[in-house]
Amino acid sequence: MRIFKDSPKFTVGIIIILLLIIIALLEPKVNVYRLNGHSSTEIGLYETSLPPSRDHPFGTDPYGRDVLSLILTGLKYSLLVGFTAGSLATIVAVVLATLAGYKGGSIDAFITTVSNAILVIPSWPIVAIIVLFVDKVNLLYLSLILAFFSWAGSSRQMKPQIASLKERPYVELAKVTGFSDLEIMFKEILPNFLPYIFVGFSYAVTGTMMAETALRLVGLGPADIPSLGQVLNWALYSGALAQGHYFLTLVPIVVLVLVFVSMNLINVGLDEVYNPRLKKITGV
Amino acid sequence: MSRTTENLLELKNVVKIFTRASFELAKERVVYALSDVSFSMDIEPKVLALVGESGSGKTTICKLILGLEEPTSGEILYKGIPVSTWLRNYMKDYRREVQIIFQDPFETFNPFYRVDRVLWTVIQKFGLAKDKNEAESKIEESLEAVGLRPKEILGRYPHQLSGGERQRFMLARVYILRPKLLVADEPVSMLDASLRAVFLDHLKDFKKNGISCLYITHDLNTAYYISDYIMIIYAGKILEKGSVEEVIRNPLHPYTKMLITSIPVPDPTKRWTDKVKIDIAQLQKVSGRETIKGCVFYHRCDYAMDICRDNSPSMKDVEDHEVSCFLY
Amino acid sequence: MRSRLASYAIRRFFLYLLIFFISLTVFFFFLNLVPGDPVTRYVQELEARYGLTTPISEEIIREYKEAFGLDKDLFGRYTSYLKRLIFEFDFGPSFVAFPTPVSELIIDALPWSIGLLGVSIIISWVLGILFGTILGWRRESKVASFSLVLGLILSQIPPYLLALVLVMVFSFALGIFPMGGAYSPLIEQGFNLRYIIDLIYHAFLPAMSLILVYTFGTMISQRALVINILGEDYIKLAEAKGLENNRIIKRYILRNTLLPQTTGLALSLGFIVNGFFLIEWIFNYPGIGRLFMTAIRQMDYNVLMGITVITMFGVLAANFIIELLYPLIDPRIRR
Amino acid sequence: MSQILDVQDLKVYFRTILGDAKSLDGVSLRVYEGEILGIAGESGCGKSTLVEGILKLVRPPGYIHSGKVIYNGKNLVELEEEEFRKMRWTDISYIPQGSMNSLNPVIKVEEQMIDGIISHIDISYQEAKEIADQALNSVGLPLDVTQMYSHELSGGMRQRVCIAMSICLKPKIVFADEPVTALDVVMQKLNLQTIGELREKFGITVVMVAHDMAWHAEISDRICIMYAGKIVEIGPTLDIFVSPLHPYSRGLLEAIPSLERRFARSIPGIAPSPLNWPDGCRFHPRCSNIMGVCEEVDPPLLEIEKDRFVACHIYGGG
Repeated sequence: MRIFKDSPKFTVGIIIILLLIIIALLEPKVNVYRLNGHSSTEIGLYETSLPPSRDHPFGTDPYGRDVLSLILTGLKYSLLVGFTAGSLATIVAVVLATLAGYKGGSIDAFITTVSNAILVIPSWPIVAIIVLFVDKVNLLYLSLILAFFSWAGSSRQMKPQIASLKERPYVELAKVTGFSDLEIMFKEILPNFLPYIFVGFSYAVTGTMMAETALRLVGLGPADIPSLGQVLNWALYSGALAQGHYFLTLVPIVVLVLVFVSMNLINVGLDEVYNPRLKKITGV
Repeated sequence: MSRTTENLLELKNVVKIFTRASFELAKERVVYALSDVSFSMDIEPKVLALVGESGSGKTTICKLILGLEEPTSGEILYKGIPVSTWLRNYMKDYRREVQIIFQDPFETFNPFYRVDRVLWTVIQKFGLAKDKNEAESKIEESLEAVGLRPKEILGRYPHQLSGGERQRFMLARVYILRPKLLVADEPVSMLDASLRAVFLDHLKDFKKNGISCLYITHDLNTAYYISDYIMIIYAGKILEKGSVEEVIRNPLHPYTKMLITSIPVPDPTKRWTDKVKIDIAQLQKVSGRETIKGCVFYHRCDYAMDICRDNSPSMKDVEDHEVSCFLY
Repeated sequence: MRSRLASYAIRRFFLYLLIFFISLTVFFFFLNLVPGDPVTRYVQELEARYGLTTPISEEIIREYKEAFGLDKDLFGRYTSYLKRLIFEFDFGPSFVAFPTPVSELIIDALPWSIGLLGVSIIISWVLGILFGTILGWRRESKVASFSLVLGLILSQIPPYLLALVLVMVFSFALGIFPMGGAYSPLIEQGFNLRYIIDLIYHAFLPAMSLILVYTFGTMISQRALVINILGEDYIKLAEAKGLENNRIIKRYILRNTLLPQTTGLALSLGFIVNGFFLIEWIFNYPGIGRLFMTAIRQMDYNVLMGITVITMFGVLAANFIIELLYPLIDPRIRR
Repeated sequence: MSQILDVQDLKVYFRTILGDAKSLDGVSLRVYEGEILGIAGESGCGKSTLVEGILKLVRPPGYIHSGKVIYNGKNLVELEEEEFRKMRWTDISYIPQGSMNSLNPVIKVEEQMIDGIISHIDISYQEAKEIADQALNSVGLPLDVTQMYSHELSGGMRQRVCIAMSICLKPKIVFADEPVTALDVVMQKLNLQTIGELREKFGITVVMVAHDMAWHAEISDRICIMYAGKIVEIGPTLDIFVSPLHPYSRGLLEAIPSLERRFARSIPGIAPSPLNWPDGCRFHPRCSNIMGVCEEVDPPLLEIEKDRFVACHIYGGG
């Protein structure tokens, strides 16, 4: 893939996010080994609020849980919610963007107005109220709600690209060679559109993860899913801020920011390589 | 152009309106891209040039013929049958017989695939070869016919070819397909002058292989070089039609005269003697006409009369070629 | 020209009214798809949380439901919901601070939020554009690449997470800034210097958690815009004309980034407001954000509804006003 | 005629991932006072890069590799940017390409005309406005153009505004880079005639870059033909058309169809790439009268007759 050579930002972004994903996937084995069989959220396993030591690199929290494994579990669930909701949002965004971009006319105007509406209004309070008043919120339901409010950002990114790809002469050449609409969409437009789907996907993932972390930080959402937001919530309510329990609060924040920064680097890298305008300046 | 034999292609009073609809309850702006265009090409293969400035509607005509756009009113007949019927019932045959070459060589190739795919899909889609070897030989033969060396060209990506090579690759595609009618939309305007002639020669030779060509351009010189018949179009209306020698040597319509005198001659001894006068009408951006009333050329015409302002002249036979102007 | 601007404004106004109407409807139906209704849910929560032995009398519950038209069928509830919101601007009483109406609570809290939010956004937008332009103009220097990397990182931190870090380090650990609140009770309120300094002293950290993030976000987008514009032909002609650099930067580069940055601001308002709720909660800042968060914990349905509708209305109104500026910024829109 | 500008072995390269693209590879050229010098050649031959190099408008990834540009005793390449800025528009001005959007889209035409003036001479806005109006009149544009924006004007009119702008301060020499490309035929004639008149009306020396030889036939006194980053032939317009010396010049003239003759013959082969120019004479892969020496030695530009320069081994210097 030429993109790795052309864009250092993209490469750095991909490396970081892959590392985080690998760590999240290894979490069950690592935790089983480190806590010899216990779950990382089990209370009272160790002494409370131990300082960092060899077997507890980040020490333990006021409930006697090993902070490192807590964060590993938290990362796994945060990524899980982020990628589930992100994929749902991206699928909706791709379908609606293709519909609006390819068909144009009043469909385009309608979808654009709705997506601008969703993009403009502050969605977080609405999600918070919904999650508050739903008694049983599982991962899927939460992802659905988050996806509903984040597809708009991605589709707004994608629609102009599809509209411009549709106008390209090679699409008209395909029509004139007897291609059906479906063939054109999948064989002519989609391959050149892949980078923009990924841009939309990373917008959706960062958007949903930020919203989910905010919800959990305040104690809303499924209690049985210990994402990083939940870890921060425990830290907050156990007075970690006052006692200056840095590892319990700073490390989850750093991990989350790593995810957001890496996804953004990927976006910026893709944009620099695939955006014809910027290419003009780099002279290649 | 004799009327008796059945026509290969015929446009009857074609009108095309583009409306700029917008959801925010704004009033729609109506633009007449084409107003009452009629012309025909008979069965016998020829090169017909359609010459007009940018924004004159010539690309719209090309899109209508290829079914990429629908006419607002009027008919487009290929071998007497409306294009819409062809595309509904015999789409494959129509696509086989009516083909196109686009203007921008950098955009007619999908950057994702190697260039060979263009030729392979044509062979697969229309079943032009029984097996792989026949397909390969057909491809190589067509590339050599347009002066490209298969070994150097095949297997490469579009960005690895020059503009000239890519445009000739599209010619090879036409050679394989052997269509009846080829619409060439400004095929050489992006090529260097030194490469244009060889491309235009191919368009001329297509006649020998039974391929008629509708050559769309803004450049009267290249039209004069390769076409047998010529049509001048301005703001969506055809102003003059006829054999190319007739129209160039003895232009009738004021606009055609203006065009011919404005073209610089590559000969220092024949420099312009007259001066062009500017008029305020040209100040505004030239966009499609908003009304259908009156002659399209009224506001720029030196011979404009009152009659020209409100009613538009119809096509009249004068000195064995046709012109639409009240002077005649 | 005047009439065209007026018709543009009216058209945009009706569009925003439509969007506001759609969002209210979407919000309403989302809530009503949820099983059960807010009142019974609130009562269950009270019983669960405080272990009430004697169940709250059916009569009160029924009265509440009638007050909010919760007993009617879906369409009936919808019409009463719209009537109350749009015409009477009445969100009903707050459950917890009964009988004070929600609108009163909001009116007390709103100025704080608007002040903090407004000031932070304007500062970050202006600083972001300034730094972004310099970064785009001087791309080679060491400082430029360093601030770009810093920007790529800082612009991605959610403001509420940065708020956590700031409060932890500067308030709890170093004690330089107050733990929260908007003013210290000791100082006598009123239009005097001490009070104003105290206000700024309290608002500094909450504002910084937004300013740090959004300034760098705007800086990154401004830098990309400037790099694009430097490739334009009118810049080449401006250089050929021998214009001084600051005239080129002011009248040619900055002037052309104004529209995209204004659109960017309008579209990111929703995102900024989203994060703002938590900032007020973390800093215990008496705005509608904190009011919303306490209502979350107390499940005070009317306050939640009221604040959501107000923020929706506020953001849409801000967008409408910003969009009115477009024709003034870019002549091409006046057509 | 006295010499106004002397370009000596100017080289402008473009950094790319695949190495330096040598777009302009050593061009020497003299421009005489009051003449209209036409620079011809096809896309990629470096003619626009030559103008950008002289006016130091080359932007990264392009850079001026070496060479001198002498204008009344000063070498512009080495000149301090601030000092050169003072000379821009007052001594040397520029007419941009016809197809580009060279007017700032968000400010009125008036402001763009006047800012060029008051950046150089210390006069009031009103006085500058008079100079601008006078310039607009001289190109036959109505004064209410000043209150319009660039998107309200047609391509031809935008280009006339650029011409008016370039002559506001009565410069000594004007560089026009493809000034009438992509305009409609009538607009091309209009703007070409205006550029042609700059000399009679204002005594300005004009250097016009254009790929269409017919435009040079109409207004240029001398023509300099470029190929693959170098000059292959210079000569008076009539001599170039009647008896072109260099094989490429001949090929170029034969390739253009015109209303005078229905004949055109292409030059075989394809244009070379600036990333690796062919060895020896850069035209040898496409040249009909190729000789052994052509593949090894790159022929220097020699004045074989009065005012006739050519770089080809047929005429010696091998």
